[in-house]
Amino acid sequence: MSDRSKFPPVIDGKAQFDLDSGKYIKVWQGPQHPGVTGNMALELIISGDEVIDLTTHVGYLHRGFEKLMERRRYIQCFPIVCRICVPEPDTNEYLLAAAAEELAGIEIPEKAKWLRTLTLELSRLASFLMWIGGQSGAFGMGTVAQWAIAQRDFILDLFEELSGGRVYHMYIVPGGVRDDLPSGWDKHLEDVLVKTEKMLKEIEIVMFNNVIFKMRAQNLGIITPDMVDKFGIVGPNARAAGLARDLRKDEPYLIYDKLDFQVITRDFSDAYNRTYLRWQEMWQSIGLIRQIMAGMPAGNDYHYNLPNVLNWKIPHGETYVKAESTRGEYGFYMVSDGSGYPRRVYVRGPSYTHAMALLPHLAVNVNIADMAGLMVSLHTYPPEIER
Amino acid sequence: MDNKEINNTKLANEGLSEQDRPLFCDARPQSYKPLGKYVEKFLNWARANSLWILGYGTGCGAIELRPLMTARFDMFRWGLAPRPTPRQAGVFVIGGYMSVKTLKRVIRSYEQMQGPKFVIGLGSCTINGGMYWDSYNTINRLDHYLPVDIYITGCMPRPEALIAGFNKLKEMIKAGETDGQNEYARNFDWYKANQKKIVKDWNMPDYNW
Amino acid sequence: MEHGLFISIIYAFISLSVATIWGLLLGGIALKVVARAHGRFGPPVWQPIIDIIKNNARRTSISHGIMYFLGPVFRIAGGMGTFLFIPFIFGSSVFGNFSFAGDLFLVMYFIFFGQLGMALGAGESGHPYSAIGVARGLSQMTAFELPFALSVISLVIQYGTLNITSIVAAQQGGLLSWTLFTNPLATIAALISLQGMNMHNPFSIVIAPQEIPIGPPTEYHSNFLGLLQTNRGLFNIAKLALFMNLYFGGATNIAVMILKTFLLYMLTIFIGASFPRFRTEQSIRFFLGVPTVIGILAVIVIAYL
Amino acid sequence: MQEILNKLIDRYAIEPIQENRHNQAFVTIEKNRLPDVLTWLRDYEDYTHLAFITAVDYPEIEKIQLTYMLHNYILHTDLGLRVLLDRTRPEMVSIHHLWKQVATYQRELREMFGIDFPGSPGLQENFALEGWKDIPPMRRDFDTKEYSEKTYFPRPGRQTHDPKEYMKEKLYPSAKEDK
Repeated sequence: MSDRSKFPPVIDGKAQFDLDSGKYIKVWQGPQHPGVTGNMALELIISGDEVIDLTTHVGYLHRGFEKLMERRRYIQCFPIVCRICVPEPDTNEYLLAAAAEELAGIEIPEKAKWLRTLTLELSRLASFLMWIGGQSGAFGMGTVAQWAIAQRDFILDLFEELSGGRVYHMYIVPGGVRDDLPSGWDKHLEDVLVKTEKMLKEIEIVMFNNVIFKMRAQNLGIITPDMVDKFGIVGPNARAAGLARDLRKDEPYLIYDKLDFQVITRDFSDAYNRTYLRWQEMWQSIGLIRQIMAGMPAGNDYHYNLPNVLNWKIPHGETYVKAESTRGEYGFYMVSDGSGYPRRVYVRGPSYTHAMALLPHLAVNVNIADMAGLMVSLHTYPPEIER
Repeated sequence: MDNKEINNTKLANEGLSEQDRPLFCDARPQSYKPLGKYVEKFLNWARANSLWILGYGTGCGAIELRPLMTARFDMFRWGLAPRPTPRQAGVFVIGGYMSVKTLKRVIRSYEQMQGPKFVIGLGSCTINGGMYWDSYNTINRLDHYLPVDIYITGCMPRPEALIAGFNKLKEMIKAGETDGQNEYARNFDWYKANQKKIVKDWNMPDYNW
Repeated sequence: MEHGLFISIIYAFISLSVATIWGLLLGGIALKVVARAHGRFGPPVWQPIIDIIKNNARRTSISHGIMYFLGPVFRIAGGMGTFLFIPFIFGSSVFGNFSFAGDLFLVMYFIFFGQLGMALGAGESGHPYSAIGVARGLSQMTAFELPFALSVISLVIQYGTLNITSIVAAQQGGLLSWTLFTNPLATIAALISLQGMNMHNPFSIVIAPQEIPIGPPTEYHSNFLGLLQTNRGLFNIAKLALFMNLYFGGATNIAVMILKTFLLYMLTIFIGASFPRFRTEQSIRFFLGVPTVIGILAVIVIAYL
Repeated sequence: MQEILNKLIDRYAIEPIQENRHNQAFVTIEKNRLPDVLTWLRDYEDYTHLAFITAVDYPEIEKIQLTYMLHNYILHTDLGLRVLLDRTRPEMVSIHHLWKQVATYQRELREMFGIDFPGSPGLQENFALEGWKDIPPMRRDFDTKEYSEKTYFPRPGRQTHDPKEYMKEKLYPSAKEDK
């Protein structure tokens, strides 16, 4: 728990410290810093080894997506939205499609829903693998990072076979998905899942049973349940604090109401438990993918025939759609004014509050050596903060 | 861009405050002459076989550098290695689109790198803006701000494309065709004018420190 | 040493070169081994040597003052000093180096010396990460010196000498006369502190690239970095030779030396590849705990039993 | 959902209401009543989660619309509160005391739309842009293409097609030949 009693007071959101007194050093972590995920900067004021104040600086990746979408037709928005979040692009594609479909009143075919869920879960698995690489790397465990990111590459291979793109898939389009599963894909998928399971078991041995990892990660960055609403914390960070909040269960979208799974919670949200919870969610994801493949409907009705998309006008309306990404509630707020271009698309990234409000709060009293680990354990991802 | 004679006037460092100005370097970058023919050839061979990449993921291109480091593609085989500090790194991989805020840091990092240094523009966004050609916050052409040795096209370029790019860069280094640092020194005023045109609050020294 | 000064200098030079090149190759092998643990092929074993050539050929335009330049010089002086007073190969005139009656103390001082010089140089570079790295490095060093010093005291009591050559000579009676078997407690304490001395995981907080990129040498580049890297090869081999001499019976020919240093180094590499890293205060607490107790026990057992 | 809307109508006499789905609704609220309504919703009606704050620009009616999206974790319902501000000098009451993340949202809105939130901490700091001198970029009358062409040295050779005509030409080349 952060204890500011021996530090300078905070007035108007700013800690009052005197750098000339020689008691404090200002250290920048980032933007050119290998421990920071993505391109963001942490401005740290440290006293000895202890962080006394942190300011998050973002905007290094600001591309003005929301402005760009205002001058693109709906169908032209699709290639750019997936670039908002690089490790997990499919959530963006799905949400833009879902928002446009809701406003246009389109009901997509059943098979398309299954295929969309499949890609969402696969990309969740890939994103978590990327993240566990960062988490172990932040504590100096390069071996696990190498294993996990190498394993993620096989999932990217599956995506490539499915959609033609390794990182950006552009597979989910309005009205459904682009194509059916290629033949033999299910076998490749099963191979990759088996390999991933094997690796996850090894990660448990190397990481969660390791006494040094426990020493570093336990009691680091504790999120108490009463903080969750105050800071707007969502996703695994909130679930580790014991709150069973998962949009897949609470407000089932696509076919999540037909799948059998339980919301995973832990009772104490520190870095160790958050890591463990995400590791469990990887297993859950693998189970869900298996369920989806088993229940995949036959036939090739995977796309609703849209009107001419180059002149596709969506009626006047306003909606907010959301989905559970690896980091929590990811949402698209779309306002349409009846023309062929969206009036406003707002992207609600879960990292926004985690990085901008929660991280400065948790960082106080933390050893500077643990900063990278703390930041990664919140799973912040800068491009969705500044879009 | 004409190759003018290098003028040795001091830099103004106008972005800095009065009392900070004496603390910073006001010398211009210098272009270097190669050493003797065979010595330079040997050194170029060593440079080509030990490329240290600056660990600065400036954009989404950084995500394909991670697989490049791991088992599947293993860039270490070619002597490529990531390096966390700009002083020790020799290759700057610009990972895709660059916002104005990042460009400012990229210029600082580039100027802190010690020569010979090479710049790889990764992705279409560095060539003509790519997907974000009409965005108000991303630059369109990287070569107006930094001397680029090699471009790798694509969005995203695959790791194989990156490896091909690095191998091409190696060939160029061995042949002595990478002259980015000298070009930057020769056309310093032109580059600075372009940089200052878009970086509005220039509160840093003009070159290095 | 029987021969004249000139010959001694030439021999020392040969010995230094061989040790440096073997040390750098050992570093390359270590990169390969770690890469195999990661599932990769890894760089070629001579990669460190290419890196050094390249680094020495790079240009520099930076100055942070005189101490900044002297830092790497002190570091390599420490490495050379450590090495030159350790008999590299027992009984060899070329690789015997300048062993004399009290060299064990001098070697232990030299292990400290390089780090202190580096700390001064890195401190003058003015980079906050350098300063943090130096603080971490020095505090961790004082911690791992304690079990090592206790272990050495135990050896000194056991063999009744401060001369490394005499200690090696006392271990020549076959496998069971090695310190490893005659004084296992001292060996264990020293091996734990070797992990810290080599700054491999879990004691790599000093150069942790994810936290403070990359610690003290943040500002060092081109020739300075080349010197530091050369020293890394040399200093590594010096430490390994010291441990080989003190605990594993020394080496009577070059093949045994290569085998023993290789195995000793691989031990630290394997531990390093499979652990995360301690925080500074955690690693200090660790060294002052079990390894120190083992060291004290080693002294007590040797002195009173 | 209907229950809370009825309560809102009773307490605050709010009109109009737009109900999207069974669990999502948008209501329009007067500017000065917003902190009151938000506090009541948060403390008594379990709308504890503030998903986001954002703005929509309507230059044709000279208004900027602010949207506050609340979520109820017990009923799983979304409630969007809309506030219409004057476009020439947009100013809104700051609610940074209600949720910790609000200060950042307000900082972003100040930068992107030029909306002022008096009293919000750190409001004048940069969020994503640095040294921005033009009109706030997310306003509808800011033309990003023109700005980009003016500022960033576009590489010559870019062609722009009307998508409709171009695709017709690409897909049915014979139709053109017939003409």
